Amino acid sequence: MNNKLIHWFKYASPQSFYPLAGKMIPWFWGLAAAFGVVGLWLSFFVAPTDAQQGEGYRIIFVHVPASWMSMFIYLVLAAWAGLGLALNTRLSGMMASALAPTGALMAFLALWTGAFWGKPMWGTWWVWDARITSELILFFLYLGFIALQAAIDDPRRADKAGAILALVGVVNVPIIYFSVKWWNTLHQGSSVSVGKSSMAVTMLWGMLFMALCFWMYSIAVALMRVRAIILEREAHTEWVKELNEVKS
Amino acid sequence: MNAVLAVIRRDLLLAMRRKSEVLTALFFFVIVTSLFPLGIGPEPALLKKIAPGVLWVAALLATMLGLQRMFAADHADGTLEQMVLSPTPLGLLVGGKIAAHWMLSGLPLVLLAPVLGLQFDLDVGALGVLMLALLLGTPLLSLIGAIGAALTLGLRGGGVLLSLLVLPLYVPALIFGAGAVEAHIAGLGAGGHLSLLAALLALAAFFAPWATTAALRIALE
Amino acid sequence: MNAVLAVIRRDLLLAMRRKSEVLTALFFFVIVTSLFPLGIGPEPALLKKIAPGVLWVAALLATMLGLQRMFAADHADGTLEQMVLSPTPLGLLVGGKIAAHWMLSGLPLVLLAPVLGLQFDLDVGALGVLMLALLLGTPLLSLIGAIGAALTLGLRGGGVLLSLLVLPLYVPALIFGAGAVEAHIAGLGAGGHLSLLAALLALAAFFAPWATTAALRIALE
Amino acid sequence: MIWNSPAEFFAMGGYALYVWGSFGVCAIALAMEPILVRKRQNQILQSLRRERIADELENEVSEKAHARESGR
Amino acid sequence: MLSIHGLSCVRGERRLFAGLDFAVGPGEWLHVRGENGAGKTSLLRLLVGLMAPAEGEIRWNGENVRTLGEDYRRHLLFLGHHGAVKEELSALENLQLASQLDGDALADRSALAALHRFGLKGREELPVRFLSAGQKRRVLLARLVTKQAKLWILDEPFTALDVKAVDMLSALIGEHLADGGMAILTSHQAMPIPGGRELQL
Amino acid sequence: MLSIHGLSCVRGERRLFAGLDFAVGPGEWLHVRGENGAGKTSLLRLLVGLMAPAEGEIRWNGENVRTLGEDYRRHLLFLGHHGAVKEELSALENLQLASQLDGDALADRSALAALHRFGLKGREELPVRFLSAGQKRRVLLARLVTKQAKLWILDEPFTALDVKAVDMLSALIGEHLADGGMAILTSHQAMPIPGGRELQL
Ligand code: HEM
Ligand SMILES: Nc1ncnc2c1ncn2[C@@H]1O[C@H](COP(=O)(O)OP(=O)(O)OP(=O)(O)O)[C@@H](O)[C@H]1O
Ligand SMILES: Nc1ncnc2c1ncn2[C@@H]1O[C@H](COP(=O)(O)OP(=O)(O)OP(=O)(O)O)[C@@H](O)[C@H]1O
Ligand SMILES: [Mg+2]
Ligand SMILES: [Mg+2]
Repeated sequence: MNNKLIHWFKYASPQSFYPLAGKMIPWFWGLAAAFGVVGLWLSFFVAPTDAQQGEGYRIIFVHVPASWMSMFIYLVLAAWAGLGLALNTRLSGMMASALAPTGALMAFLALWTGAFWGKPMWGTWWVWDARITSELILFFLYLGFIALQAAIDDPRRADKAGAILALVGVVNVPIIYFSVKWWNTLHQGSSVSVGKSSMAVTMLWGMLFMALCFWMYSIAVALMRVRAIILEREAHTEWVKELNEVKS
Repeated sequence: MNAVLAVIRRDLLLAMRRKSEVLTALFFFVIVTSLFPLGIGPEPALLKKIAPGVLWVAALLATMLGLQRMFAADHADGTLEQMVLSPTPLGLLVGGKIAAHWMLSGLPLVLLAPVLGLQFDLDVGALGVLMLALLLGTPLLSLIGAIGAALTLGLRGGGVLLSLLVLPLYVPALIFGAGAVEAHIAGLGAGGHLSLLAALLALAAFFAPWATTAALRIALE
Repeated sequence: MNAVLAVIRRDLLLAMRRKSEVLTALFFFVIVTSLFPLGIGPEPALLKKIAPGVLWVAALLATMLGLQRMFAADHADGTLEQMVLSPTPLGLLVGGKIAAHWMLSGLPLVLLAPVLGLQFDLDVGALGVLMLALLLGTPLLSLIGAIGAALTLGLRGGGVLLSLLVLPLYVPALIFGAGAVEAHIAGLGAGGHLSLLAALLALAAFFAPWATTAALRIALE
Repeated sequence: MIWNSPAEFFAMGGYALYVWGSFGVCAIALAMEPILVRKRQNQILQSLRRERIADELENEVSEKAHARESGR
Repeated sequence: MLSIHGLSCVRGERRLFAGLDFAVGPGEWLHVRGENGAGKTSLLRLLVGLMAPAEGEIRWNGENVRTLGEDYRRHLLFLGHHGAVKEELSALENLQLASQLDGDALADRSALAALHRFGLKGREELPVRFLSAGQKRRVLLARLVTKQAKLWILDEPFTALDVKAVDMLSALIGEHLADGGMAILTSHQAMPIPGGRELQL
Repeated sequence: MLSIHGLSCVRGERRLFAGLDFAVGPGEWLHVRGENGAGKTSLLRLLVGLMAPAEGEIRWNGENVRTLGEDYRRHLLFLGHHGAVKEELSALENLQLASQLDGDALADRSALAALHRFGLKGREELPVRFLSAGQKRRVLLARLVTKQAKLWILDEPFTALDVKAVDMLSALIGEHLADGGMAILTSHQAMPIPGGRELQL
């Protein structure tokens, strides 16, 4: 094994990752706050009123980042899960379990903000549009992952079972997406497509900054949660007992 | 009475311990209702029309899923024998188990139904009637279901046999329950349907624990 | 190969011995489809419109019912351990079990679907497409379901958890399956849907036994 | 600045419920999540500390017993 | 006092035994013996009322147990082949819930004491699923300490127990008998409990 | 020959044993002893490959069993705490299906012979559900006769058996060893089989 690999494996051990994550968390919080302030400022005070949708369109500044993150986190989760199955590193499973609740939350926020956007724009809280439906199914996939892990009380088993589910899911997500899309367009009915061609540049910037804020937030929270998970699972090891937090 | 509360508490505790169990009856309900639009197509007018039926069928299937486990686990590990041998009358203990089943699989549906109703574009009044109908109907489903669960206990193919026995008995609840919402939407008033549902519930509350007890004793012989 | 056939034969034999089991997946299918007219009302035009969706959702739920028992009994009585320890590769034995599950819960549905379709006033062409779609779709359901069954094995709240895991994964099968019939009715031709269904089936036939085997090994640790 | 008064800002051109309903729930959710995670972390730390104290007590007791043994 | 009069048992088309008569009084115990399939378990299930006898009667203090119902069951403790423990619950919870089923609450203190007595110290909070075969059995047996019953009916109580636990259980049964209790046991091994009669099926 | 090198087992956060070394050659048998929860069952499950060891290696004729896979399992017969019999099927069907799972068909004749040898004459066609605890166990044990395996790994094989059956099984194990077989057994009772070493966990 070459040196780099050893180096990488060192950080893949919970023992060395725990303090490292502790050091990284404040930075990501700082980044999230900074991007958030700029993004909110852009989205409320700089971005102009939309010609068609009035002020209601401003929901886009949380809706789109939440939607993107919900999908992106699932990919990352599956990647960690696959890594865990392949290399049998303990940390990978912990990362996957740490990401799932945040991903589910993002999916929920996408649904919620979408519904709150749909009511004023389309006059209904919900339509069975392709994108919306696949987001709902993605939400279910997250819940399934969380429920499965919660139902297994041996963490090592929970990690592996979760990993298989995540991988099966990641194969299925694109299939689901395209199937739903096709289903929907075949008998097109009521769903209104959003006029987004003339998106102002400031709006784009606002969305971008808010997306970065959500991204940094997700990393920060996931790192916090993974630290808690590490402590829970390694509670009986010597290094945990020797931690400063525990001694004091 | 203490023993009854103990049974309820125990069943709820067991469900919590299996963690997922509490939420999943609910999610089953959500997912099954969401499947229908996928199978049928997204037309809002059509969906609105079939909404009460779909929601009720989904509620019925969701309560039915947990039925098989109502006595099965207790039977397999011998706890049921101990319940029969307990000094508390079996009927009361059975009542406790039915109550616990409803709290786990009926009550959550009542609370979530309005959200799903929104997905089908039902208005506020219809949502209220839907909740009320489910509030009367789901205990009825648990009561009737318990009889079926007891009758099929220990028969290995029980799960599906159970649905075969129980679903026909669920038909009145389905008709009056979905009927109440449809009547309201059609502007006819849901009162009649709801009071029939209430009458059925009273009847079942009286007879079902008794029938269940008898069936359990047979299963154990 | 002998061992695989033995697994299939054994599962079929067990089902016969539990008598009810063979027919009840079928009856569940029949009853669920029959519940809809009761919940929704008797309008023929409306019923015809929702028929493919309702039939497919019912098929999906009917196959799902038997899933939990796919490995559970073998797990509880230690047969699964013996299967892992058998000289035959576990993947093959698992394939046998999936095949048996399909024969018991998928095949009967395929054969009965036309009769139920008649109740919803579908014409002969549509019935043919329905059968073909089910013939391609139900093995897919068994294959995907096996993964879920293996993952939830030994978890006591398994039944409902299983549906939470599996139902979202069933969505493409539902959409293309129901879509094929609807497209045929609308005069668009079902070929596209059916070939997509076949492609999914090939994909699942390749990956599902592998994933199931991995999940089973984890469950037994 | 595109708003003329705070009131106009909060009214959001008549879309107040929807805009603030979305942003508000997002804000609450994103604020609650770290708090809950923090609580989880503190709980496990708490129990670890308690365990440590219990260990120490046990050690003391056995050490005392040992001292008595060897003293005799 | 438990007395049996002309008891017969039929399973399927097989007559397992017929015309059985015996009585067990305070401080006495009965060792039911017989080869595999002789009908020992069936006899015990008849005695506790889980099966109905083909012929004959079972009396508790002279009254038929069918008519006594709860008044009989209150004095009875039956532990069968089955575990009667919930695999997801911990040993402690299992014990407490079992007591609550009988209508009396069991304080943490006495439940823990019973479990420690059965050598389950340090495993009180672990889900029973993780316990070994013998440990599961011990959780079940802890009920002997927590339920105050006059008549113990135990089906192969020594299965899966190690040597120490066997001695412990024998001592416990001895105490119970000394207190005026009664016991009916089955076992294929010789029983290290003084006194007692044998019933060969 | 089965040899074990530095084997450790961790369940939950508990280390059950560590650094275990032993070997079992043709004609030898090992009696695994230890109190309830000592880790006997866990050790056997490690040996057959149902669990992965925390540390150490298990070798069959010098090769790691993980890499051997099927070539190891072919020589192995493991009977655990579980019945591994289907309650709805008859004893005969159970036995035949178990053989088919291993890839070889079993003629009615030899299956019946095995069952009779285990005293199940007249019960071959009865669903196993109706059998007594000991009879169920005998159905399982009949596989010892029908499967040709070099290495027997048996977890408490004498549970629920009556005196006659215990003798019978001991004789059977004796024959197996005389034929150059190997056996690893757990039991809380003394074992009436000559030779053999003890492993105390
Ligand atoms: C519950 C309802 C809704 C859900 C679940 C939902 C979901 C999503 C998802 C998953 C995305 C990202 C997908 C992508 O980038 O391709 C997205 C993007 C977007 N959504 Fe929604 N949405 C909902 C309602 C709405 C409504 C009502 C509107 C506006 C009237 C809307 C406007 C947009 C826009 C403008 C984008 C970004 C466009 C793009 O990047 O392609 N959404 N939504
Ligand atoms: N339906 C039936 N038809 C024929 N025989 C039956 C039927 N049901 C049970 N039996 C027989 O009844 C007997 C039941 O025995 P029981 O379980 O009481 O035995 P036991 O003495 O407890 O044996 P063990 O020592 O093995 O536990 C068995 O011999 C069984 O074969
Ligand atoms: N998750 C866990 N956490 C802590 N301890 C565990 C866990 N899982 C298993 N154990 C312990 O591991 C041991 C498993 O023992 P095993 O079943 O191998 O014992 P055994 O020697 O076969 O006992 P018996 O004689 O009772 O059959 C038990 O002591 C059990 O309490
Ligand atoms: Mg017996
Ligand atoms: Mg053991």
